[in-house]
Amino acid sequence: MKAIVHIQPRSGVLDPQGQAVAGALKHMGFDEVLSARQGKIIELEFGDGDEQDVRQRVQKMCEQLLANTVIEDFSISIEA
Amino acid sequence: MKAIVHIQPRSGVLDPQGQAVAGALKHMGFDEVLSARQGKIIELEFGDGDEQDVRQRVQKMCEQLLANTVIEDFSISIEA
Amino acid sequence: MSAQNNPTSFEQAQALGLNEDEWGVILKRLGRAPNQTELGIFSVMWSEHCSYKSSRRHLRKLPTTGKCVICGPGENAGVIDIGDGLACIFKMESHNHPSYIEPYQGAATGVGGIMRDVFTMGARPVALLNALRFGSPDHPKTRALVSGVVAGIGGYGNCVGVPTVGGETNFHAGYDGNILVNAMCVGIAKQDSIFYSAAKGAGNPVLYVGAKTGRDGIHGATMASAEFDDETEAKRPTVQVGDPFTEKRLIEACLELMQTSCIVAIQDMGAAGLTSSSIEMADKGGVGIDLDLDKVPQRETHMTPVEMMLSESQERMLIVLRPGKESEAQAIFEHWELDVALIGKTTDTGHMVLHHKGEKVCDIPIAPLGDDAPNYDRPWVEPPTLPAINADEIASGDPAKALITLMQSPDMASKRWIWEQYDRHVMADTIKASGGASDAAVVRVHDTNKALAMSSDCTPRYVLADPYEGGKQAVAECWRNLIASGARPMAVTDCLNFGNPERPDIMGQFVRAIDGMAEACRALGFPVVSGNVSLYNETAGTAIPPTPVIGGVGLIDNANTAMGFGGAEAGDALVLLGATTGWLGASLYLREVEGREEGAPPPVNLEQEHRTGMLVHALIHGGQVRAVHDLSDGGLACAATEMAMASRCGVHLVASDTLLDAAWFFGEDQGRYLLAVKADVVDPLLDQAHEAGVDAKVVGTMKDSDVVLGDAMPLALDLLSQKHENWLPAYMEDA
Amino acid sequence: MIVSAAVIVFPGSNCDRDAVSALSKHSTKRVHRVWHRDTDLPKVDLVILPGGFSYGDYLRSGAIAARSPIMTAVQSHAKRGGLLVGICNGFQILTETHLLPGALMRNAGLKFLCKSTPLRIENADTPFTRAYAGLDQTSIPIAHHDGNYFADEDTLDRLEGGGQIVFRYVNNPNGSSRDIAGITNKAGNVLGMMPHPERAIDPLTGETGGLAFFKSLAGVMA
Ligand SMILES: Nc1ncnc2c1ncn2[C@@H]1O[C@H](COP(=O)(O)OP(=O)(O)O)[C@@H](O)[C@H]1O
Ligand SMILES: [Mg+2]
Repeated sequence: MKAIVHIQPRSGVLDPQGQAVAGALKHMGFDEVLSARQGKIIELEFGDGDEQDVRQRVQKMCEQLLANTVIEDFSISIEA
Repeated sequence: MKAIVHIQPRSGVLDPQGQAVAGALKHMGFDEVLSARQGKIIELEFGDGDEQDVRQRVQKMCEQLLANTVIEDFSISIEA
Repeated sequence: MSAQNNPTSFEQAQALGLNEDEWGVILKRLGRAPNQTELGIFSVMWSEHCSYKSSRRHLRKLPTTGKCVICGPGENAGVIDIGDGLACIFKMESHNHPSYIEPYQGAATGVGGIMRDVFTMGARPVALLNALRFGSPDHPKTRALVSGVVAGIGGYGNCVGVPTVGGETNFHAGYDGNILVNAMCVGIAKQDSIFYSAAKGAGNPVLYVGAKTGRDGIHGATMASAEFDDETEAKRPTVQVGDPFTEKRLIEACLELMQTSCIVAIQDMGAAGLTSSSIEMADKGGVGIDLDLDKVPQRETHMTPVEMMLSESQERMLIVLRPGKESEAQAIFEHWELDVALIGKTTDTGHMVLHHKGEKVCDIPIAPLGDDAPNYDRPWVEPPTLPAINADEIASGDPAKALITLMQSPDMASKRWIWEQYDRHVMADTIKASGGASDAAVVRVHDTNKALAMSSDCTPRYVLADPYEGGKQAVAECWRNLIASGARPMAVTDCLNFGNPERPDIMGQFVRAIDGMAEACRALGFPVVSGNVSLYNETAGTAIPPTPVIGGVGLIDNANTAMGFGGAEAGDALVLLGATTGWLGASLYLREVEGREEGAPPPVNLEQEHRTGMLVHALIHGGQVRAVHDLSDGGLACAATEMAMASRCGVHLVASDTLLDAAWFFGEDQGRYLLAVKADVVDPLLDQAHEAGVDAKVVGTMKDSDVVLGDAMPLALDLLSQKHENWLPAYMEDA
Repeated sequence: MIVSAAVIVFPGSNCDRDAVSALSKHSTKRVHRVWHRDTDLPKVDLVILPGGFSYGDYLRSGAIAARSPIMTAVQSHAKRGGLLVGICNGFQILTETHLLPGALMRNAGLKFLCKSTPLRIENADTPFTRAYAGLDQTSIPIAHHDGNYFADEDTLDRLEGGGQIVFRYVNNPNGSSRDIAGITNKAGNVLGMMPHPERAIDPLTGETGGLAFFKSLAGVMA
């Protein structure tokens, strides 16, 4: 089983990386891009297990380590 | 329209970040995690447009800027 | 028996870069055709990168001994005596090809690799330098390469916590398809705990430590020995990714282990990874080695023996232990959370034997790998002699305008954008680093009052114009930079970057540059203790300008006497030491102002060089000078301007009564220094110079806030600084 | 005045030696180094979380170190009112531990920056800064990639109101909110700062703006 954690700068928090990406794309002629945000993806591999259990544990991992909730939001998805 | 680009270390390429995350989770008692990989996610906002066109342009952006194809793989998904 | 034990063919060997003669030697020595693993091992060990087959006989010409030398070339790095029971261990290495393919990781792993060469001998790395050559600023790839390389060097060194204190950066179209990334590391060890790589004695356990082995950079060593073609970029071998966090732990763990009595021999896994480290250790120790590849920590599944043996995964070391010390050693690496495994032992067979999944997959005699390694006397031709440029022919335009042009030219402009990305002060011993108004970086020897000075130098346009004089000049300039910082020059390392040695003209550049280096090193008492050769730096038949980079180290007995060029004060007189003929051939002025890359480069008179240097050293330590700067690119006017900017005080230079403005202000005659001294010591100083047989004259004064060249329009120092500072950030930010 | 101090060593710390030697030269001879896997702190008056790249700064700078075993003891030390300082990576660890509010994000210019930075001394009435009293400004070098201080407006107002902003950049190099270079907690016993005072104590190696920091700890008044 695999959990995919998607971590993003919270809205309202400055995202210098995203801004830089948008700026660079504009400069390269991709001016249809209105804005960009950059986040992180963490993929965690598990052995077999119950989806609900895994989700709960990953929720804990996010709160305790993977995301900094002062500046980041996270979401979790599970793949079999 | 929104494009989501998911960028990951190519398989076989060392991923020190993922390793550090896996190690830290183990130390914190989450020892069911077998391994971790860390990647990037970039969300691009567009105005209205044709999905196929947008996808093609984003493909180009990935090749030219967003991903470093020497060490990274990317995938694109489009949301209306 | 699995397929990997089947005999290979000559075609397979050829595909790995071996030629017919080399194949013949293998057949003879083995009495059979090698299997896949064995062939892989021969091919990397006999690659240019590992065997130095084109360069070995010429490198022998370099002087490698001297009073201060504890260990010259042949080990992982050179070792010199810096007194009080301490040694300085240093080396420079190239990571050119990987940095072109993946600038960030290529440069980062270059820094990691050179640090391992230094700490593997027992030294704590204390300083890093980097010598960079990029293509023309107008080339579409240059900007991204600069940005990636600089970020990679910083990313690695900053994280490990070793200050990057100096370097050099040039731009020239000759590097468009082949950038140069040379990194130098300087470390300090106790003389009584220096570690070598000879694995003497059979029956000793072999310990693998560091990161796991993956399929990284397989055939990196053979890649570094082949020319690029347009397809190379498409091939994209698995690029090594650096992990400075692991390197940092590896340094601490190895230095800790070195305080025990566990180690017989130790060696980092560099190019050709496990193969070259195990074979070199066994060969030097005169023993055989048996390895069980199943014990090697692996990052990926289904790795074949040849993949494991050729992998260039980073941050790994091989250690031969005294028997019985296994658990003591392992405990240290476990503490630092590093992978560690006993993977074999030394034997008395003289063979390298490898086992994998119950099969013997390699059995080759070790000595022939070294003894029979190809050693070519490649044909070479004497490089053509270029005519000297008659300075009188060159129209002297407005020197003020020329000064502005030069100060903001890519090679001359401030490299602040680069070095502000480097942690220059971690370890809290940096006295002078990039931007510190000194010709050499100066780093205090921790907990003492001594300091090491270090500098890396080469002027490729001189070497291209005349490899012999250019080779001499690179050594002399490095020596001069150390002298100007108040140091006693001790010894050098080098990194010889050239094109394809199979071309006689390129081989001619190589041979003659070494001749020049050797002569200068001898004359200046500046032995070569380590170095690296990087050949095949060419794309589609076009070679880079020959670039033999010299990395020098000097000693300052009292750190408080370190000299720089930022201490001049208003009212000081400027004294020029050394003779000026107004040499404009191959000068920066000729290239940047006149648009001509022509002429013979300035010759170096080594005897005069030495005499002038000794005088400068004596004057600095006699406390008579406030600022010293050597004259290099851009000659007198540029050196004086740099001194003025660093001292925050204007400078007025007089015109010459014999030479035209261009020749006098911008000529690049060698062996010269500019000294700022209090007005009342000028006369005794001129007398002292006269006695020493060194040309000396007063050429100007420090005053107000303008730079004035003879009768030309005064230039505001602020304006010059601004132009000098702005070029690189403006270029980089114009993304 | 402190009598004894501990410097915590994480894997990847690289200013621990510099902190130890600055402390022992200018603050107190009794300095312990404590490994991050230890669970007990020796009884000390001051704990320093030094600069560096703990765990390679992977995931987020300071994030993994903040979950090290020793941090439980460090937190109780702070709760008891013991002095606690995080320098650079140490500051990042303190925000990750929530001993200090806010977060340190990537520099606005996205590049690592190593340079001397003039600082305004905003509060010289702390155990860490009393030897700066009477000075408006000092100068201490920075060397970081993630020094861009962020906190929401309420938090920033509270910091401002409570005299918790100790140092501000004169020329903001990294995009920090309100030019913040160093802050304390509400109780005033925990300090985080991005500049490196341990690198600014010797005229031979550069500037000396950090000397007053170590003198303050030694109990010297301006
Ligand atoms: N790649 C680099 N890394 C670090 N410092 C650099 C680099 N390139 C240039 N510098 C610094 O810029 C200054 C000027 O360099 P350079 O003109 O090559 O000096 P010199 O002519 O005295 O040898 C020096 O302080 C040097 O250390
Ligand atoms: Mg120069």
